Amino acid sequence: MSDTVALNPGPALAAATRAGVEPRGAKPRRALSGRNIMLYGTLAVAALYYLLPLYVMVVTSMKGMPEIRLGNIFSPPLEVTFEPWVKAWAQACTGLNCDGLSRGFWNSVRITVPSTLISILVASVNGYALANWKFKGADLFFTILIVGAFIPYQVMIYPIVIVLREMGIYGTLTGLVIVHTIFGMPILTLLFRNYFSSLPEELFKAARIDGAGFWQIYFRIMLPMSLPIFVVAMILQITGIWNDFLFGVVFTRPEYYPMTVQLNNIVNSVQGVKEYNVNMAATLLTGAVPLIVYFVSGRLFVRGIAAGAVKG
Amino acid sequence: MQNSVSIRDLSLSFGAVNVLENLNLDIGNGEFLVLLGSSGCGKSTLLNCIAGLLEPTGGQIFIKDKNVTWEEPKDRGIGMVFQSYALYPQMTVEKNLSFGLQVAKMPKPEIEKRIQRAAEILQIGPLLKRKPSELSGGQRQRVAIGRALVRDVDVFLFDEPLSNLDAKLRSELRVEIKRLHQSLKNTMIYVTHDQIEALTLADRIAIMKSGVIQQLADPNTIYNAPKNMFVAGFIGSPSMTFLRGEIVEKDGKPVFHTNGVDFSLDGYSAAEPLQAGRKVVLGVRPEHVKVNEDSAGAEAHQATVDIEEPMGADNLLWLKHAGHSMSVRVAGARRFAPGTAVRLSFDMGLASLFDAGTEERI
Amino acid sequence: MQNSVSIRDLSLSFGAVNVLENLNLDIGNGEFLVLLGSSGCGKSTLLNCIAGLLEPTGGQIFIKDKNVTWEEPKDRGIGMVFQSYALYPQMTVEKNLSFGLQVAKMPKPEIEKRIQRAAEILQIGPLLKRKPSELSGGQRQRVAIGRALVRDVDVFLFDEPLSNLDAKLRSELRVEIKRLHQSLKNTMIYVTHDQIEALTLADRIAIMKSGVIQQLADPNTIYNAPKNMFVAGFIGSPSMTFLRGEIVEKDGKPVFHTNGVDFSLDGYSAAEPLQAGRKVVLGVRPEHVKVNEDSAGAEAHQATVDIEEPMGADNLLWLKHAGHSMSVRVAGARRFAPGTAVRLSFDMGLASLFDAGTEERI
Amino acid sequence: MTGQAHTGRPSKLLRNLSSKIASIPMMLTAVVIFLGGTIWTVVYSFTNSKLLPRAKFVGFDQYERLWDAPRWIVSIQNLAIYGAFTLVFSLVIGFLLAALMDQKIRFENTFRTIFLYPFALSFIVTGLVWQWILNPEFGVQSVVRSLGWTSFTFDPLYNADIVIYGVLIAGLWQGTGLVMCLLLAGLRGIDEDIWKASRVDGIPMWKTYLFIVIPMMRPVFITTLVIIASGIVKVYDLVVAQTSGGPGIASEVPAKYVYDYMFQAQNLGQGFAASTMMLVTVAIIIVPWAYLEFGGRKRV
Amino acid sequence: TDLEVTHWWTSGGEAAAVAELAKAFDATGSKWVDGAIAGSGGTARPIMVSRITGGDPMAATQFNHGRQAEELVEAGLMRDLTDVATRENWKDIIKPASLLDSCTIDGKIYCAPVNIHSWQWLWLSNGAFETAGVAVPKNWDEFVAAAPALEKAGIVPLAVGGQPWQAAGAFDVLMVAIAGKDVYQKVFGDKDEEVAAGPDIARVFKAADDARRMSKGTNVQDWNQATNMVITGKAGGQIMGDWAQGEFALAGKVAGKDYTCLPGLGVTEVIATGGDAFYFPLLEDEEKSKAQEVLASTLVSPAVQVAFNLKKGSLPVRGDVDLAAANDCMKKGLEILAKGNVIQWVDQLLSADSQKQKEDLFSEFFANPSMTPEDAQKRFVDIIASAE
Ligand SMILES: Nc1ncnc2c1ncn2[C@@H]1O[C@H](COP(=O)(O)OP(=O)(O)OP(=O)(O)O)[C@@H](O)[C@H]1O
Ligand SMILES: Nc1ncnc2c1ncn2[C@@H]1O[C@H](COP(=O)(O)OP(=O)(O)OP(=O)(O)O)[C@@H](O)[C@H]1O
Ligand SMILES: [Mg+2]
Ligand SMILES: [Mg+2]
Repeated sequence: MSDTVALNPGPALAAATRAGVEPRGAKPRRALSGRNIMLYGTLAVAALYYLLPLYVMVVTSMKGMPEIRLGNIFSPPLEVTFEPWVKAWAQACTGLNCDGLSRGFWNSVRITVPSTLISILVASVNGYALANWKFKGADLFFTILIVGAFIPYQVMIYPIVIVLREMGIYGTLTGLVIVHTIFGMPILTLLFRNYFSSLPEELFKAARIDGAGFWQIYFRIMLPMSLPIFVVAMILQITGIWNDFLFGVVFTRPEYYPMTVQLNNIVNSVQGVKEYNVNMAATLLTGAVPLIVYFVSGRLFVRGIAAGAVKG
Repeated sequence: MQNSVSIRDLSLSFGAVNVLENLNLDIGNGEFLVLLGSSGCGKSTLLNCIAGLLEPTGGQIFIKDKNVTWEEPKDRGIGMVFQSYALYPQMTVEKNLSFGLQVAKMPKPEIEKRIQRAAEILQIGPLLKRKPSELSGGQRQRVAIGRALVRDVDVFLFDEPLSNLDAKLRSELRVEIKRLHQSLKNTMIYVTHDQIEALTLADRIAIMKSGVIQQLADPNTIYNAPKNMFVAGFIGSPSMTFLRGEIVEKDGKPVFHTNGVDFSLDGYSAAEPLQAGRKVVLGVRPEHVKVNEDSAGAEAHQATVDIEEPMGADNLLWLKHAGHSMSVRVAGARRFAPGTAVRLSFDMGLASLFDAGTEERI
Repeated sequence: MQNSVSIRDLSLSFGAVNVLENLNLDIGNGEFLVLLGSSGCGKSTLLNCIAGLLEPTGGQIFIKDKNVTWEEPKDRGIGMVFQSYALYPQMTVEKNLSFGLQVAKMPKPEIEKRIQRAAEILQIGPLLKRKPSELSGGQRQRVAIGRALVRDVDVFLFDEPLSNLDAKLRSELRVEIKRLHQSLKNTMIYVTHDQIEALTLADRIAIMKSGVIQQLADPNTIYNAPKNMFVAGFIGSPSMTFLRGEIVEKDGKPVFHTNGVDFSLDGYSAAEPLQAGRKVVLGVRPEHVKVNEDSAGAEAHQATVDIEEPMGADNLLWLKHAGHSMSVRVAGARRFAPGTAVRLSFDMGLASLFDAGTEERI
Repeated sequence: MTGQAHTGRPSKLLRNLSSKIASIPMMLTAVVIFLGGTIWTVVYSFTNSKLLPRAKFVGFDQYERLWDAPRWIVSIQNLAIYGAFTLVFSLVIGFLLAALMDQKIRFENTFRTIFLYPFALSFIVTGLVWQWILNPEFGVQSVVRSLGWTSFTFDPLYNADIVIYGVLIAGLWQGTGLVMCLLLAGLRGIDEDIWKASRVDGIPMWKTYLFIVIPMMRPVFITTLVIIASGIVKVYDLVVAQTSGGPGIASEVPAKYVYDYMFQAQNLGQGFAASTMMLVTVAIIIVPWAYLEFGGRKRV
Repeated sequence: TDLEVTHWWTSGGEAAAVAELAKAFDATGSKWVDGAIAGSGGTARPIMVSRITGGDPMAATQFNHGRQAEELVEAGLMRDLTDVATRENWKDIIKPASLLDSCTIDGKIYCAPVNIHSWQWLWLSNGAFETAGVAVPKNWDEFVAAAPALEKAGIVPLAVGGQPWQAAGAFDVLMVAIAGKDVYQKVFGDKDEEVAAGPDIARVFKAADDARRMSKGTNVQDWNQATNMVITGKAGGQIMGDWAQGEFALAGKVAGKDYTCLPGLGVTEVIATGGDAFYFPLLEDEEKSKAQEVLASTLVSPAVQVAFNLKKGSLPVRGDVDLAAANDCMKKGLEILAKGNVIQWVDQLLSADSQKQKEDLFSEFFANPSMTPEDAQKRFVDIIASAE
């Protein structure tokens, strides 16, 4: 890829030719200058490092087991087969269940959708309250929350088990949604608080003078203006929740196990040899949703990060 | 009903910082009051208190003789216009105007009537279907005014409504606001740090410094009889020239003396007797100095032109005079090359004299 | 060496947008040239081309008769001052000034000498150990100028250096820059959209519109003999009043006629013959109208005061006259209540006449 | 919202009521879960709870045992090595990439997506892939050997001395994209005039970055640092998926110690003691940051 | 009624065995809802425990019988099976009696044992030794002697997977084999520090040192991958419990022909009677509680015992069933069992906590060649000293 970049005449050269003047001073920089070669060369090497694992996953997932035993993980498949994909999706066994990832996929959807929506809703309202409707002590709670973001999850598992048990929702989908909401709260609240604080305060004042209350301002003024940060939050939560393993396995029962648990089961239920091709296919299938989310909305993500997150 | 807005002993502090302290202010019915002061002096804070957007630490606020200190903004009968326009970006102009009315559950026909009226007054009829991002700065500000207009309020609050506009638009909208006030006759409280706006718009100007009102008077008094050096220096561009010196007696009359030069004080009406030896500051506005190229006149002071700033209509001269730098305004057509020697005469009836210690007007 | 900076056929486009097209400009040695124009007209773009921060799409730039079109900025002998100051925030003022010199491996004593000199000229000696965040806006801008100063350059480039300052500081620094130019005598190119800055500072003003220079002349010519209606309307605050009408012949002499009112054109020196029937626009500046309360004078036009804007030194009147709105400037002491009837007389020697079609001065 | 009009100051509690109601989830989370949970954990770290929490206090026994356990020491060492290298490398690499991306390059979106996509994958996936690539029988080592260099050895995951670096490679692969993104956003926030000024001053690009831009990005760096650091303390899934702490105990980390002792060893007290120590580590990171962020200047 | 049953039997042989349980239970009119959690007991147990303590218990769950569930029982979270047990006379039919003892707390029975697992096996690949050109060893010492030949042939002599419990288990097996039953009982049963520090154990550590040397180059994690190395001849042998048998069977290997099994490493022929048992958390649902009892009795029923254990490769918990179909190795086990040469397994003697510490020690020992046996023994003594 880098070659095509480097060979492309850059804007400077093209421009000079177009103008048709032969400048008497030093010649303009060429597109193939040392700087550009360095620049795109470094980027290409870095890109290679980042792409390699994906390449290995894809290639391996399309090989048969005999080919894998031959050794070279980087060589493209001699014989492309989608058998591993089929197996990973629909046939791989964990214990008695031999329906692969498919079941986990729908569980993941069932977990991710409400968890994402609810956690974002709760966090955005909190962030909004913190940014615009400060009350005494609000900052104290917020500080606790932020410090909480650093607490290793393991520390919290046991207390949460107890709390959920007392609430009688342990093992239910509701319980899991609450857990995701809780652990998403610090970073999301911070994100939303920063974003809402960066919106002009006068807008909020104008709405108050117009007589709008807490919720009216939130839904009718703030929400429609907050697309970038909602996109960031969505991406973070979708990938975070979809990729979650620990909570999925600790706080639910098997019929709700998300795809990652299924993935872990498939990968760890070794039957004889490790079926690397099936594992890779399963891995790709599991990662597909967050990957697609990133590929589709990565640009918005960066913009949103710039809009709300970095300002600390 | 005497006053439209009355503020009694208003205090407000952010944590340990006292922004306003025991501030009192009465604003008459239909009056156009301008709050003028440099950045950070508490103008917006005061305005936000009146609007109900900030809760005062102490004191009370009355609007139309009703104590509104603890009322919600919407119940105070006020409308507010902000520097940044604060239009709801995702709504059309029409929606921006009607939002508050809808929230108040006003019947639809009434809403439409009001929007029509506001659109007419502000000439924004053709813009109603547009979004704020499709408007120019001036149009946006007009819509922002419209939002206060439709709410049919007693008091308009403006917080530097024109600061974000360029000079040309600013002067245009200034005129429009003035016209609006003349036709609506509402009470208007207008915050700015632009003295031109203050001078041109206000019935009365309140000049603030660090949360304290320094002088509250009509523009003419403020300009010509500033109460203290702060007010004197703050108003007028370029600033009043201050000459530090003292009173000496000459021929039985008090005379202002500085750096070996005397200024007769004939024509100056002092509020206190001018005792000899008193350290004082003489303030002279650039346009109250006459510049003569010839040496006529008894009280002709020698000066040389340092810098000339032609501004089209006027020409601003920076002179060296008796060791002081002094700015003087002459007509645009009169040009002086730097270095030119000139003679000055002063109109003492329009000058100001301050005590050097208290900085208060004498 | 005639010119300090010469620009030949300069073109620049961002993608498909042509910002500058075949622009030519010669700037004399030691000249103070102001580029004036509204936002987005390409002023900064031009300045950046001269500085070498943007690569032109076509054309050439000479500085001191050397083709620098492809030179690095540092080799062009230019220094630049930015609107946002662009000080390096974590370095002290001293470090800000010396950093470029250190990188260029200048010997230490020399660096110190230059900093001393700059500090003296700009009176920032006591600030040398501070960080930019501990400086006021004006001080920051002074340091930014100092950074150009220490580099001992031929040409100073200023990109709206005063826009971020408040009115008071702006007028102070304006004087300082003027003084700096008078003492250094370097070539200075100064971008602004503030006409007061342009008028007061410039030896010559280049008025730009959409990347094209509309008029290049000294401030006096620009103000009094604008080349076209754009220039005429752009310069002057409040704007020149434009009256649309036509030339009619009266008593054998061309006369300007609009809405039933005639204006004698005596005293106006037209570049072309004024044929009857030609559609023209008469431009009158506010200060070139005399306001009389009595009805004396042959050419006394009837008008009524619409709005009065007292500005301290001046008083600005918005009049209704023959169906037009017209702004007129009178002395600050003369006050007129809205509705007052007045009579106007015009100084045609200072008026401007434009063709209604081409908008060019006749 | 405020019922009583002119009677006087309305009740303090009722003011901002909606906001308070809306903040209940946050308050509950903060107090009950984070604060309550933490205190609960600390308190029970002084008990000898086994499978179930029991309030039988044993003083500092659990801590003494913890610091006697070689595995805990190894875990701490690993965390220190992994943490230090992750911080340094992800900041350096992240910044380099961000700086390259900021050169108005073509295909910026493509490159950005490439660098960022690993962040979309879970640590489980990351661990598995890199386990596979670093596997000496199939991965890099065997490929290089098959190219003829038969003595080539690169088996970090099976060499106790360097296994943590194997984990590091995977961790960096996963995390630098986000760092790059954050720093890129920071770079984009730098006033363009600064760049122009430094070019006019003739300051070379690298010096501009080093002496001007990086110091200007301090707040972004701090935010990034905190994000990385919080991730480091929590590192668990990656190790589990990639090495399971092996070979032996060579790649164990504190979070895994906590988990293993809480649940596998059924010694909650020990697990709680270890988590409390992690909490202390966190505090060591957080307190200076909080001081830098909130202590110095008051922001509105 | 649907009953959810959690377990960590996910490898090929194990899954097949579970299927037998499910089939039998489904035949009673209820439904076995499978809740397999992959990994090992280490992964699965925390999940099971949190679900039970979290108030969302499954209907039945696998534990290694022994001390793992003790506290859950004490906390009153488990169903008392005494009724079923007395009705079906478990006291008499379950052999050896120690199995039921492990389920008994305060005189009440809380679990249904399903199999006997013994760890004391050395599995040897006949093919590997053939390749190396040495005879298939008959005991541990011969095996150690044959190691160099295997290494020369590029074969890893002893496969030890990376999971910590494999290293710890291998050591325990070596201890019984080399130091004998009594020492074993003293160390783990009586927690006798002195014995643990003594020369007998030192010998065991020497042997472990040999094992460590022989295991170099295994480079796999899971036990069945290690087994697979033996099956495919990449490794000479593996110390692993009888469940490895299932893998051999699944791969179509024949005992005696393709592989050889040496109980007690061919040195001391004893069998530890550890094993798996099912516990039944207390449920509120009446119907489910009934079904739990049905499941308990199903698990112990003769037909299920035979079908399950044949697939799993473990031994049945009752002496009154006919295992005619059992293969060579299983029969060896049954014989030893019949002779009463049994010991209690470490799980039943030590707490999970001590076990975990042991695992840490031995996984480090096996991975780190620079750790001397003497150092390791010192740490081993500490663990025994602090064990409860
Ligand atoms: N929320 C706040 N917390 C703490 N201090 C504040 C807050 N808002 C304003 N201040 C301080 O109160 C003082 C007055 O602020 P205010 O906004 O009223 O000034 P202003 O006169 O409107 O200035 P400007 O012309 O810049 O708008 C300032 O010193 C400011 O720093
Ligand atoms: N990097 C760029 N890419 C595309 N268009 C640009 C770029 N920089 C400037 N422009 C466009 O070029 C035109 C001229 O911009 P320039 O910055 O020179 O204006 P300006 O006269 O300096 O305005 P201002 O007074 O606002 O600084 C504008 O229309 C602007 O939108
Ligand atoms: Mg303000
Ligand atoms: Mg510009």
